[in-house]
Amino acid sequence: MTVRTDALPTQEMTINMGPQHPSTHGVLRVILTTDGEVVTRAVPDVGYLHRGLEKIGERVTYAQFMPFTDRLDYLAAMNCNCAWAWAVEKLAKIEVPERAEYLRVIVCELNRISSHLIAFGSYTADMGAFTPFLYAIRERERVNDLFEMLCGNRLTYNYARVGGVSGDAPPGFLEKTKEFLDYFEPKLDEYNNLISYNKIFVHRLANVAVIPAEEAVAYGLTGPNLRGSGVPFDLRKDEPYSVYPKFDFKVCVGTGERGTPGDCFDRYMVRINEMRESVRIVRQAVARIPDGPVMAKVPRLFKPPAGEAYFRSECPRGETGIYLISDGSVNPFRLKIRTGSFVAMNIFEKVTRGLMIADIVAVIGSLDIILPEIDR
Amino acid sequence: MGLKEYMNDIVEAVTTTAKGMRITARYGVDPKEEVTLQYPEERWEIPAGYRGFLNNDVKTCTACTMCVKVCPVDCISLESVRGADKKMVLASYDINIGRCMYCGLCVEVCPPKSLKHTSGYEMASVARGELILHFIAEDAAEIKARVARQVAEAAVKAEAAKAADLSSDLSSEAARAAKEEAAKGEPKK
Amino acid sequence: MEAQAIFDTLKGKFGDAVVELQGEGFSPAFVVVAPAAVKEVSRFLKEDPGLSFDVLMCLSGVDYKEKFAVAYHLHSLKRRHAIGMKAFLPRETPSLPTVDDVWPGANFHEREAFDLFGIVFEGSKDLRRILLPEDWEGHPLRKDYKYPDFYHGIKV
Amino acid sequence: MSHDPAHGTPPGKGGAGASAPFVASAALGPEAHVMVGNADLFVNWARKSSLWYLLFATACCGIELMQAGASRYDLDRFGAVFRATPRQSDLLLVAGTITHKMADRVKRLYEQMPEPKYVIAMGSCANTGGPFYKDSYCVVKGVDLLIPVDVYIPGCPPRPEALIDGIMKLQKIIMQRKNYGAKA
Amino acid sequence: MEALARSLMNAVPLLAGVPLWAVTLLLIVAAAVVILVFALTFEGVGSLVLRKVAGDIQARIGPNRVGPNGILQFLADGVKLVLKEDIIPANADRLLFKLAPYFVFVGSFAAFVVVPFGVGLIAADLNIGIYYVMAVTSLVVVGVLLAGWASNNKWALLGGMRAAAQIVSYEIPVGMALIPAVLVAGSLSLQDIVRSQGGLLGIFGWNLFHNPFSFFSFFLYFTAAQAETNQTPFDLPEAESELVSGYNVEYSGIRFGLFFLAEFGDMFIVAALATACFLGGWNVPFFHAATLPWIWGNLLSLGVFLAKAFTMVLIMMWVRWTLPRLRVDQLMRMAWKYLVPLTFINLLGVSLWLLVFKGKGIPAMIASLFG
Repeated sequence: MTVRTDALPTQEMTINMGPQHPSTHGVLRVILTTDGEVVTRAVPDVGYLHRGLEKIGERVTYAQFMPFTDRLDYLAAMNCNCAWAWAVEKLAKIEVPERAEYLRVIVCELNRISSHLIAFGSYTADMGAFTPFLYAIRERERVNDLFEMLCGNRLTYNYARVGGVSGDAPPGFLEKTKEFLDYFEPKLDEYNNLISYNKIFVHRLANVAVIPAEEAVAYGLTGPNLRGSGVPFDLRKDEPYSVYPKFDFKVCVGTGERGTPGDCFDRYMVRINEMRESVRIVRQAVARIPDGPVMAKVPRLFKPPAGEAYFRSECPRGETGIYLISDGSVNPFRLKIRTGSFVAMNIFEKVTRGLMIADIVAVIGSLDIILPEIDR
Repeated sequence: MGLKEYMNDIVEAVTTTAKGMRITARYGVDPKEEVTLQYPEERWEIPAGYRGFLNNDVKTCTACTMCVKVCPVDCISLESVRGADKKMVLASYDINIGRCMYCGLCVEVCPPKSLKHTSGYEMASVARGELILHFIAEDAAEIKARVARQVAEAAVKAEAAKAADLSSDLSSEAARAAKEEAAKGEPKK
Repeated sequence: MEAQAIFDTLKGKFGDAVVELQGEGFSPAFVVVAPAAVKEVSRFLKEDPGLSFDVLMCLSGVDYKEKFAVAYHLHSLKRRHAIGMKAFLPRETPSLPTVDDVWPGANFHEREAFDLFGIVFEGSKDLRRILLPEDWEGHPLRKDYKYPDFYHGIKV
Repeated sequence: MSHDPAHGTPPGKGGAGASAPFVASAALGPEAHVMVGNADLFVNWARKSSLWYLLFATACCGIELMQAGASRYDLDRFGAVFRATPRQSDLLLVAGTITHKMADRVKRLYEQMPEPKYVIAMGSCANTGGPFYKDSYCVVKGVDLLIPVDVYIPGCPPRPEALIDGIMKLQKIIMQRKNYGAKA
Repeated sequence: MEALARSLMNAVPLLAGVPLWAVTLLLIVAAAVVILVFALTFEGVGSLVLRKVAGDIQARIGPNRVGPNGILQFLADGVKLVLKEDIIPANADRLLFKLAPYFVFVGSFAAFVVVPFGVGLIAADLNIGIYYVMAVTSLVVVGVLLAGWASNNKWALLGGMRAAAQIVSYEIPVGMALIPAVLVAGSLSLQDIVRSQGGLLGIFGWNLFHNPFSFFSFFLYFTAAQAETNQTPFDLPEAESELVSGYNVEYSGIRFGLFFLAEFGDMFIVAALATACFLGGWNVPFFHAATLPWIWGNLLSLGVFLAKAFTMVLIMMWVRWTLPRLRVDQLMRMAWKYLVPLTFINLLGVSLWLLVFKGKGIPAMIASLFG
C-alpha cells in the first residue's frame, strides 16, 4: 500500500466494480483499491450466482440432474452434459455405443466453437470494439440452429443421457454441420484481420497480466489459461476419454507471439486457434460417424454401485472435474464439481497487482470466466 | 525506442487499421450481409423437435403421475379420482410454465405419449397467475363431485345387481333343494 | 506409478500417519491420512522427485453422515499420474491444517469447504465465506442442514 | 403487485387446441380500460419507442438477451439500446437467477432508475425461481418478491422472439397508461 | 451584420424609424435561431444516422419501426429524455451538477458561429476564426470535468479526469494541424481560408493537395479530432465497458440529453473545420459559386459544404465502429510521443515549403507550367 506522502498527501480509493458491471461477464464483484488509475489490489467477491447446485445434486436422481448441468456452464452446456454422463458411466462402468460417443464429440466440439465465439466477442466488446461481438454472435446463431434441430433447445440442451444421447441426429443434421464448417472456417481469418492483429488491440493485450508456466501449474489453472502460458496439457490428448484418440488435432499453445508467453494476447490467440482445431475434429467426426444405436440399456430408476469416481473432461473454460460419491441409492451421495473458471478466479488477485483499471477488464476477458461455473 | 521501431509502429498502426476498416466497409456497403429477421413479420421456422410449451392431450392421458414424479421442479400438478370403471379420471391437470425448465424429461417418460412439446413460445403475460396452464376446463371440484356421483350410482346398481343375484341364488338354491328332494324321493321307490 | 507403490513409499516415510489405501471401488485410489499429518504428506508428495504431484486438481469436503472428510485429488504433470488423499475429521470440530502454502490453488477450494461444510483450515491465508453472504447461518451442504425460512425478510 | 401464484385466471373456452392450451388472453395491464387523451398518446408513443434497457444479465437468459440484441433479432429496431447505468435506462430486464446475495442489489438498481420505469421478468428463474424453486436454499423465488414486475416472459431461457414478444406487450401496456388529466 | 442591417433598412422604408442597433440585434438573434435549429436537427438526425450506420456495419438493421423507416427515432428519444424524472444524487454538488451540461453544450454550440456554410452564409465572419474555435471548444473540458466531479461517483470522477487529460493534450495537435491551412491562406478567418482554396483549379485547389505536408497534416488533424470529440479509439471518458459510461454515469433525462447532443455537435464542428481547412469548404469544383445570383450561389455552396461535412462525419462513424479503445497511458503516449512531434515537423515543413516556393502549391506550379 504505497501512499505517496510527498507535497500533496494522496489517499487510495476503493471502488466497487460491483455485481452489475458491463464487463464482468455476469455478476462478479471486484473490490478495487486504486491509486488514481493504477490498481493496488483487486479482490474478487464471488457467490452472487450461487444456486446450491451441489445440494440439488444430492436431492435429485442421476437422470434428473442432467438438466441442471446445462445451467452449470450455459455457454458450454453440451460439454457439461457429456461430462456428467461420462462421470456416471465411469462410476457405473456402462458401455456406451460407438455412434453415441461420436455424436457426443461432435456436439462438444461445436459447443466449444460457440463458447469460444462468445469469449472472443465479449472480449473485443470489453476492449471497446463492439462490431466483432455482433459478428461472433451471428456465427453463434448458426450453431444454435444446429443444436435446436438436434435436441430442441438453443441454450439448455439436456442432450446427453447416462449411457448415450437422448436422440439420434435428425436427417440433414450432418450435412448442415458440414455446411456450417465450410462457412465458418474463413471467418476466423477475417476476425484476425479485423481485430486480432489490430495495433490498438495488440497493445491493449500484449505483456498484460503475464502468468509464467510454473505459476499457472501451481495455481492449478487448466484449459486455454494453462495452455496460454506455454504448458501443452490438453485432456483430450493427455488423458483421452470417449473417442477422442481417433481424431488427430493439434494442441494450441501460447508462444508469446506479440509479447511474452502467458500474457493476455496468448490466452486470446489460444482460443482462436482452438476454434480451428475444433473445426478439424468435427469434420473428421462427421466423415467417420458409424451407424448403430445411440443409447445403451440403462434401467429407468438407475442405481449405480456404491463407490467414488473422479472424472475430468476438457471444457472450453478449462477442466471440469466431477467428484461423484454414490452410496448405491437413486440419488448421488455427494457431488463436487471443480471448474476452470473457479480456479482462474483464484489467481486473479495475484495477477492484477499494479495493473490499470482498463487492464482489469482485459484480465477478466482473457481468463474467460463465467459466473455459474465459479458459484455453482 | 529507436527510430525504426517508431516508424514501424506508425506504419503497422495504419495498415492494421486500414485492413480492419476494409472489412467493416464491406459489411457496411453489401446489403446481402444483413442477417436480420424482423421478428413480428418474419418468423424463424421452428424445427420439429423444438421443446416449446408443454401440451397434454387430456383424452389419451391415463393420469399415471409418471410425469409428476420425473419432473425435477414439480411444475406439473395433477389431481385424479378413481372412476366407476376402475380407471382414473383426471380432475385437474396444470403445468406451471413459469417454473418449468423445458428439459423434456416428462415427455420422454410419458407412457401413453399424450404429453408433448408444442412449438409455441409466445406467452408473455401480465400476471404471474397466467403462467399456469390448465388443461381441464371444468373446475376440479365439479369433476370430483360428478365422478363421486357416478361411483355412487355404480355402487347402487352393483348393490341392486348383487341383491338380485342373491335372490336369484336363493331361488335357484330353493329350486335345487326341491329338485334334490324330488330326486331323493324318486330313487327310493 | 501405481497407487499401491505410492502408498508403500508414503507408509515407509510417515509410518502410522498414513492409515490405509482405499483402492477397490475408488477410481483414483485414495490414501487415507491422519488429519494432523496432512501438511507434511502433501509437502512430500509435491517435492519428492519420484512423485512430484504439482497440481491440486480438486479439494472437496464430504459429509459421511457420522464423520467429515476432506478429499484431495492430486495430479502430476511431469509423471502423468494421479492419486487421491483423504483425511477423516470428527463431526463436532472438523479442522485440519491448510495446504495453500504447498499448492497456492487450494485457497478458493478451502474457503468453499469452510463456507459449505464449516471445516476450519488452520493457518489459511484468508478463510472467509466465499459463496454465501457473510451473514448466512449454517453450512448448507451438511446432511443435517435445515433450510432457513426467511433471509433479510425475503421468503427462502 | 406480487400475489399468490397458485390462483389462475378462470380458464377460457374448453377443449385443448392443438398448440395453444387455453389460458385467458393476458389482460393488457391494470389500466386497460382507461380512455387515453392525445397528449398521453404522444408521450406514451415517445416512451414506448425508445425503451433503453439496462445491461443486467445474471445467468443464461443474459445470453439470450445478448443474442436478442445482436444481428439476427436486433432489438435496436424497436429503439431499445442497452445502457450501462441504471440512471439512463427505463427498462429493467431481469434476465437470470436472482440469489439472496444479489437481492438487495436488484432493489438498489430498481430504485436508481428514474421514474417512468418498467420491469420485465425474463425466464423461469426471474418468474418463480424456475429450476431452483424446489431444492435451492439461496435463490429468490421470483423477482416480484423484490420489485413490482410489469411483464413475465416464460421460458428457460425464452427465445429472443419471446423476449421481443414480451417487449411488444410492454409497449402496448405503456400505450394504455394515463399520465395527464384527472385520474379516473 | 451592420452592413446587412443598413442595406435592409434602405430596402424596407418601414424600418427607417427603427434605430440601427435594434435591427442588427434582431438579425443576430434570427441568425442564431437558424443555426440553433440546424444544430439541433443535425444532432438529432446524427444520432439516428449513427445507429443506422452501426446497424449497416454490424450486418443488421438500425431503428426502423419508429416512424417511417425509423426517421422519428430521435424525436422519440428526445421527448422521452425530456420527460424523465430529474434525479440529482444525494450529496452531489447540486449547482455544479446542474451547470455541467450547459457548459458542455454551450462549448460545442458556440463554435457553430464561425462555420462557413456558404458564400455569404456565415453567422459572423470573425477574422480570428480558427483561434476562436480552439478557444471555445476547450470549454467542453470544463463541463466534463465539472460533471465528473459534481456527480459524487467514483466512476464519474475517473471519467472526468480522463476527459481532462485527453482533451487538453489533444488540443495541441488539433491546433497545430490546422495552422498549415492558415499559413496557406494567410488569415485566420475561415471564409478567407475557404476562398483561398477556390479558383478554377477545381479539386486541386484544396489545401489537401497544396503540398505533401498539408496532405499529411489532414490525417493528423483527423486522428486528433477523433480524440477531441471522444470517439471510439479515444472514447475513454465515457468508456462504456470500463467506467460504466464515464462522466455521465449519474446523469439522466434531458441533462444526459444535452451531453448526447453536445457530442454530435462536436462531431459536426470537427467535420466542418476539416472541410473548411482542407477540402475546399463551399467551393464547387471547376465552378465559381460567387458568380451565380445571390440565392442560387448560397444554396449550391451550402449543399456542397454539407455534403463534404457529412461524408467526414460518416467516416468518423465508420472508424468508431471498427477500432477498439486505447488505454489511458497509451492515449497519452500517442498524443505526446507521436502526434505532437509529427504535427510540429509538419508545420516546419509547410512553412519551409511556402518560403521556398513563395506560397504556391504543387497544383499551382503545374498549372503555371502549362501557362
